[in-house]
Amino acid sequence: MEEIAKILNIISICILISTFSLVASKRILSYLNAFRIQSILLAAVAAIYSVYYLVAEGKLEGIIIIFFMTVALKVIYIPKMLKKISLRVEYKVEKDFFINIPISIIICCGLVVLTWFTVSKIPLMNNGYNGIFLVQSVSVILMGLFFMISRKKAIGQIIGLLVIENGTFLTAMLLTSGMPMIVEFGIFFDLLTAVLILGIFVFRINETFEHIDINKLRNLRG
Amino acid sequence: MLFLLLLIPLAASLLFWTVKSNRKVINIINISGTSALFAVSLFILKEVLEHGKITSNALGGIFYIDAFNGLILFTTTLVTLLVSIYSTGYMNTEYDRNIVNHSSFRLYYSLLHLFIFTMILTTITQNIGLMWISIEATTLASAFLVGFYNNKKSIEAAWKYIIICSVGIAFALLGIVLLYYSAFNSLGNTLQCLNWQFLNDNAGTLHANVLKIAFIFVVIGFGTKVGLAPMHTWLPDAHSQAPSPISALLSGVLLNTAMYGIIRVMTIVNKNAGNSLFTGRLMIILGLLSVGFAAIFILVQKDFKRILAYSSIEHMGIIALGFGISSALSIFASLFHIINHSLTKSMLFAASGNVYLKYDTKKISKINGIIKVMPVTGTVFLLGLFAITGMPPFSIFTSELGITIAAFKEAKYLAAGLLLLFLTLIFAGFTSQMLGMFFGKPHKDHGIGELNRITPVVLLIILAIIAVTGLYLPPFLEKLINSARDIILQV
Amino acid sequence: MPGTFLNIMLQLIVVLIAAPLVNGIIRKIKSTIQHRKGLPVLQMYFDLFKLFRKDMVISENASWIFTASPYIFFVSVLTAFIFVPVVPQFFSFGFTGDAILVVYLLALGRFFLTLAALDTGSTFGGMGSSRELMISSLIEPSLIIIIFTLGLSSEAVSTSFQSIYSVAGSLGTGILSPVYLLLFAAIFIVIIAETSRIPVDDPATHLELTMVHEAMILEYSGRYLALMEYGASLKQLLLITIAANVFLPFGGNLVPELGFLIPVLIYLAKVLIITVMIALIEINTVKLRLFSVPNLAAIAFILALIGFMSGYLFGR
Amino acid sequence: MQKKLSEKQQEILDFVNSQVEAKGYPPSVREICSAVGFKSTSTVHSYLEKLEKNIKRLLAYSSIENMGIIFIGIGLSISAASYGYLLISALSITAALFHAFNHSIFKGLLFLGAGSIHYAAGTKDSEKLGGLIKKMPLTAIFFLTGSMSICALPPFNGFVSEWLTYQAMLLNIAAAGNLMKLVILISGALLALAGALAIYTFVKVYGISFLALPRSEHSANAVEVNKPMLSAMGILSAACVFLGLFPMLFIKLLEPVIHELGNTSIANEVSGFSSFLTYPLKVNNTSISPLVLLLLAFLLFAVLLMALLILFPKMKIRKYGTWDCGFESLDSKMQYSATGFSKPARIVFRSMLKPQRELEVLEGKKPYFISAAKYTVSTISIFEKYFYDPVIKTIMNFARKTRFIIQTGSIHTYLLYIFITILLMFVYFAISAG
Repeated sequence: MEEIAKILNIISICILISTFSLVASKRILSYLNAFRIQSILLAAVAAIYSVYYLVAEGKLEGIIIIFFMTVALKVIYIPKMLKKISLRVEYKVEKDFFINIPISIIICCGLVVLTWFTVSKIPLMNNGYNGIFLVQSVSVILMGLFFMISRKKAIGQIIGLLVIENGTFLTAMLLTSGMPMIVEFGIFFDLLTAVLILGIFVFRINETFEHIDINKLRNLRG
Repeated sequence: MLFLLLLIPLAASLLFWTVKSNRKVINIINISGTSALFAVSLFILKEVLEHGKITSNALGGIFYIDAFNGLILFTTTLVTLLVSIYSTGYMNTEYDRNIVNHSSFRLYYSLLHLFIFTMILTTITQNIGLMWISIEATTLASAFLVGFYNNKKSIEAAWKYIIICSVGIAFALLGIVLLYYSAFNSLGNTLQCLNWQFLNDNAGTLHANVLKIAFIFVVIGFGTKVGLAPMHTWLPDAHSQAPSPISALLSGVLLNTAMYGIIRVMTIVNKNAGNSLFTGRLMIILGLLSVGFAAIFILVQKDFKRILAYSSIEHMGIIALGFGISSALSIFASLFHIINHSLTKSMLFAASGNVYLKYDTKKISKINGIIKVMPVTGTVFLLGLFAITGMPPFSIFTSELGITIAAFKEAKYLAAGLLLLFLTLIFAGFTSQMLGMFFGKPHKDHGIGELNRITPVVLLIILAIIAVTGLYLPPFLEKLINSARDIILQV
Repeated sequence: MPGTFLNIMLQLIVVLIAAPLVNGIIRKIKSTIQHRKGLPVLQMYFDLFKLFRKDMVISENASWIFTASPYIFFVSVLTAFIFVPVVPQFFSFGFTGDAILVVYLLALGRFFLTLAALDTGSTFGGMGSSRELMISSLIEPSLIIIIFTLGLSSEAVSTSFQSIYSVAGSLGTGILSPVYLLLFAAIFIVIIAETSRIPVDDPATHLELTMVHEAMILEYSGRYLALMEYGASLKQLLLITIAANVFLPFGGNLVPELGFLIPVLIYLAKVLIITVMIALIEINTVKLRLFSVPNLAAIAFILALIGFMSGYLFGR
Repeated sequence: MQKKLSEKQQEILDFVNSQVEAKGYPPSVREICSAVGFKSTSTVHSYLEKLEKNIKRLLAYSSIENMGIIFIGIGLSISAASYGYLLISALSITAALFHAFNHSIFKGLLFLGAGSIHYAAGTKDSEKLGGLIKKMPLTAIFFLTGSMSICALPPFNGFVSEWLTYQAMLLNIAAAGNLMKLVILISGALLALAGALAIYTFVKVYGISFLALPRSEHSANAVEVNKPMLSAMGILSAACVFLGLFPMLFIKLLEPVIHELGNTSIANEVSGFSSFLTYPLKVNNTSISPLVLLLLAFLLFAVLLMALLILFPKMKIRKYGTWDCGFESLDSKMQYSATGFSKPARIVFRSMLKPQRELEVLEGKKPYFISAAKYTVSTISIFEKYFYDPVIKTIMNFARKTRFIIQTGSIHTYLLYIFITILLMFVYFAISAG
């Protein structure tokens, strides 16, 4: 288990880095790539777990299914769909972020530090890798939220949401090697529908507002 | 039995698609579905009152009803019944005016019942993971309903709604994961570890700090859905843009279910900590913040549906405050307040829907003489305003008074004082803003008379209910609330 | 009980006799100091007698209020005197007099006095009553404070004259403490204001701009005028009595065996002292402008308040 | 009217209930101060009364004042309770409730009276009234009763409750701590001021609208109102007198309520002995007996009358015009007007009332021969101008501004809120955990 944890740690660090790269990237297509990488790494985590269980206990855990679903949805389908949408609605490339990149990177570092500080208050977390895992995954989530805040376009927000979901999954898998099956299914289902609905709304926004710049949706105030 | 609760709305929402172009059939399906739902829930309520709790063994017993979610279920089904009856009147009028075409008419009802399905799933499951899923599902089901009119504003509202709620909910999921983790650490058993009943029984063995941080995430997550400030931001937009029956459901039922989720987790954390200090503080702060925000906005709001939306925030804040104080009295009052608020507020939204259809505007300044134009709706609306601002003899007065007194008893003078101050401001806001709508003579001729026969009846029924419960609490309800309170207080 | 009634009778007779004398004495002192011969001391008796005998002229605008007021005014003051024992020995009445009650009885009298002034529709009447009411409403607060303070200082905390007197009786030379001196000053101003004396009002004047009390009774003549004048002088004696018995406590604790005469003589002596003081003040001051009366009232209020504070906040 | 006021009583009862329920002992200072606050506003309002010419509005103001008195009673009882003197608190609450009840009666009476004036003369403006006492004698009597009770003149009911309030104050001063001593004393002085001003006001109302000459044809050809109206007023004024003479009966009725509130019984303390003849209202060592008071007054009156008849039997009364300084024909225009009557008060309290005067003069042929002059005076309520309005303004402005600062309409800000909330919660957790 120890060396597995080592490997997982490395992977989760990679996920963190991929999130940083996501925050650092400027174009929607590069968002998608970053997100895809992140999802692949997530799938890898699932794979490692399933393999570990296969080897150690000689039985196929449900987590293998998570692996497949992750690959199917997050690595292949969703990025494809988002790409399609963005190609459909993206007429011209324009600046898509409020906060310029270096500052957002610094802020994200701050987030990681704060998370670490908070998690270090939980004594249970100080044994083994759990603490580090939690720090990494929670900071991934927060960075996902920050990404949503800092991006103007609809697609960016969808991706941010997905990153948050990824982070949550990561937490679940790293800490508890996956939630019960039914819950996982439900979550995946929700995720899928959410992305679909959001996609539809992106189209609607596009056709009613002639753009997908969420920052310009300001009719409802006060 | 429990499965009926899920099957009926699901079946209904599918059945609508079989109907070709017959609105009558659709209405029949709609009303029969909700009334069947209500009947079943009544039956279950009887069971609960007799045996205390019902568990179904299917799927590892993830469905479970005790007094607490029985209460929520009862409110849900009652309000949905009334709202669905109301919405037949509402949608017919819209259809006659060609605001909606047939397919969207059908879509509306189908989604409505899907929405009901998700909310009921939330209330009757005891698996927190499933609860999360269904709450997320409520967002998804209602997203299209919020964006139903498909104009700029409604789409914007829907987008904000779905994005903000999903983000919040995602944090709730993180909280649930942590909860699961802490259970998983100490208890190991996998599926059961998401079973709040099970968690509640071995709350002592769980890890305190993990629970705390989990609770933080859950409060933020579900709190977004409840509309606690400062995560409330989606609420006014969604409520004001959705069709009125949906607004009624959103604030009358949806908020309660989300609140239910918070409270379930809160009980576990409280039991683990042995006191309600940590959770109580958070709830009180958030509650007061919500009431305060609501007060600010109500004072200067120009759109009557938005005013109602903000008052939903206010009342959720009051309820949260009551649970935060977590003395026997306050919790009783909060539970009672949940019922009162959902009835009153759905009534108000229904009335406002009529007004909107009649005057075809949401601007307060453009509306005059409702009482003359629509006697029943106007009167009910006016009385409803007094009810929602906590005037006797309506039931909200009772519950608010209970919460205030509890706050004093628990020596939370500051909280109580602030609450009273904000309530005063809110009352001032309501009266100063809205009373003008009812009197005087309308700017242009809208024609005297109600829109249709159905809606006034619904309004009057609800008015009767809240007036009666204000003066006299039926014993079965009292028993229910009392046992629910004991569940929350862990006595 | 019969003894009590006898007492009350006697004291009523005493005050009825003494009241006009006070005015007479004041006038006399003034005139002597001004090196005038002045009216005889008993002048007021003659006036009253004459007025009682005279016929009356009543305005045709007047209603029954005009007729009733003199009686009510007179009787209310006289009733007040029932509750104010002129001699500390005389309590034994079932319900001892209450200071606040007395204040309100005087208010009753004032109410009708002012109404009657308005009744004839004469401009003077309106002017007089509005001024009178203004002055009285300015004086009232300090009066209440004085009563409270005295009531507090009795060991049985109450506003009954019994306990108020008992304070005075028990104090002896303690009466020279700042509390009582301040209160005395305050009540003195109150007396001057209530009895329409210089510097608040001039009983001798009949100039529109200056008169207050006179303006009110301008329309009266004959018997009613007599009653009004008599009532006014009784009221003045009442206030003087209270002041005298509270703030000049000597003789307060005489044994009742002395019978009736000596205490009454002592009482009259006390009244004389206060009367002289009033007279001296009246000579040595000029009448204030009507709208500087508030300042006087403010002074009275401040005195009373400081008295209270020095007694109850800083002291104990 | 009655109903409304009994609601007022109800509301006060609720207030007390909630206070007592809310905290085993109620906190003192806040309530007292609130009570005193009430009082001072009430005084100001009774300043306003004097300037108010519309009778009904004037009555409304005086309602405010009486509410102030009632709330003083409540505040006193709470403070006494907080110092642990249950009896005193019970006494104070008795006073408050008694006054509430009395107020409902005489204010009802006065409103009915004002109503019938309006009905008979067709105007509420006392400048247009006058001489009604001859036109509508019964109404005049009833209105007089009401005015005397509201001015707390013995032997009417208003006096008893105000007397009780004074006694409660005295005992509270004896009981309370230093600061409270002063506060209560001041409120007592204010109460006295308010009482005196009430007399001022109602003398004005009665004198201007009922006495002297009619100031307009409105009142000139007014007639007595019909029997039902009269009987209603009659019953109320009877109640005023009755409650004034037998206060103990009402206090006995109040007993259970007081007992429930402060769980101490008061009636036995208040009453010395309850032989029906002299029903003295006895609060420690001092007592009044309105009934005996009245009897004695009548006795004296009888004696006086007899003496006068015996001593000076023959007396002729001659009717003649009011003295008009030798002018011819004094007419109603020369009478004192309500505005003029309240002028001194306006000058004295000018700092509070800020009266604004304007004098319009229509010149005649020559500058010194004025053909017409119009003098109007208006006052502002200092509380509205310097307290309520600014507070409301600030709140509203704040709301207007913050509204768009909070609900900017940009979803990014909304997400930012969530973000910040999470971070704050982290900090809170870190603090509470570590």
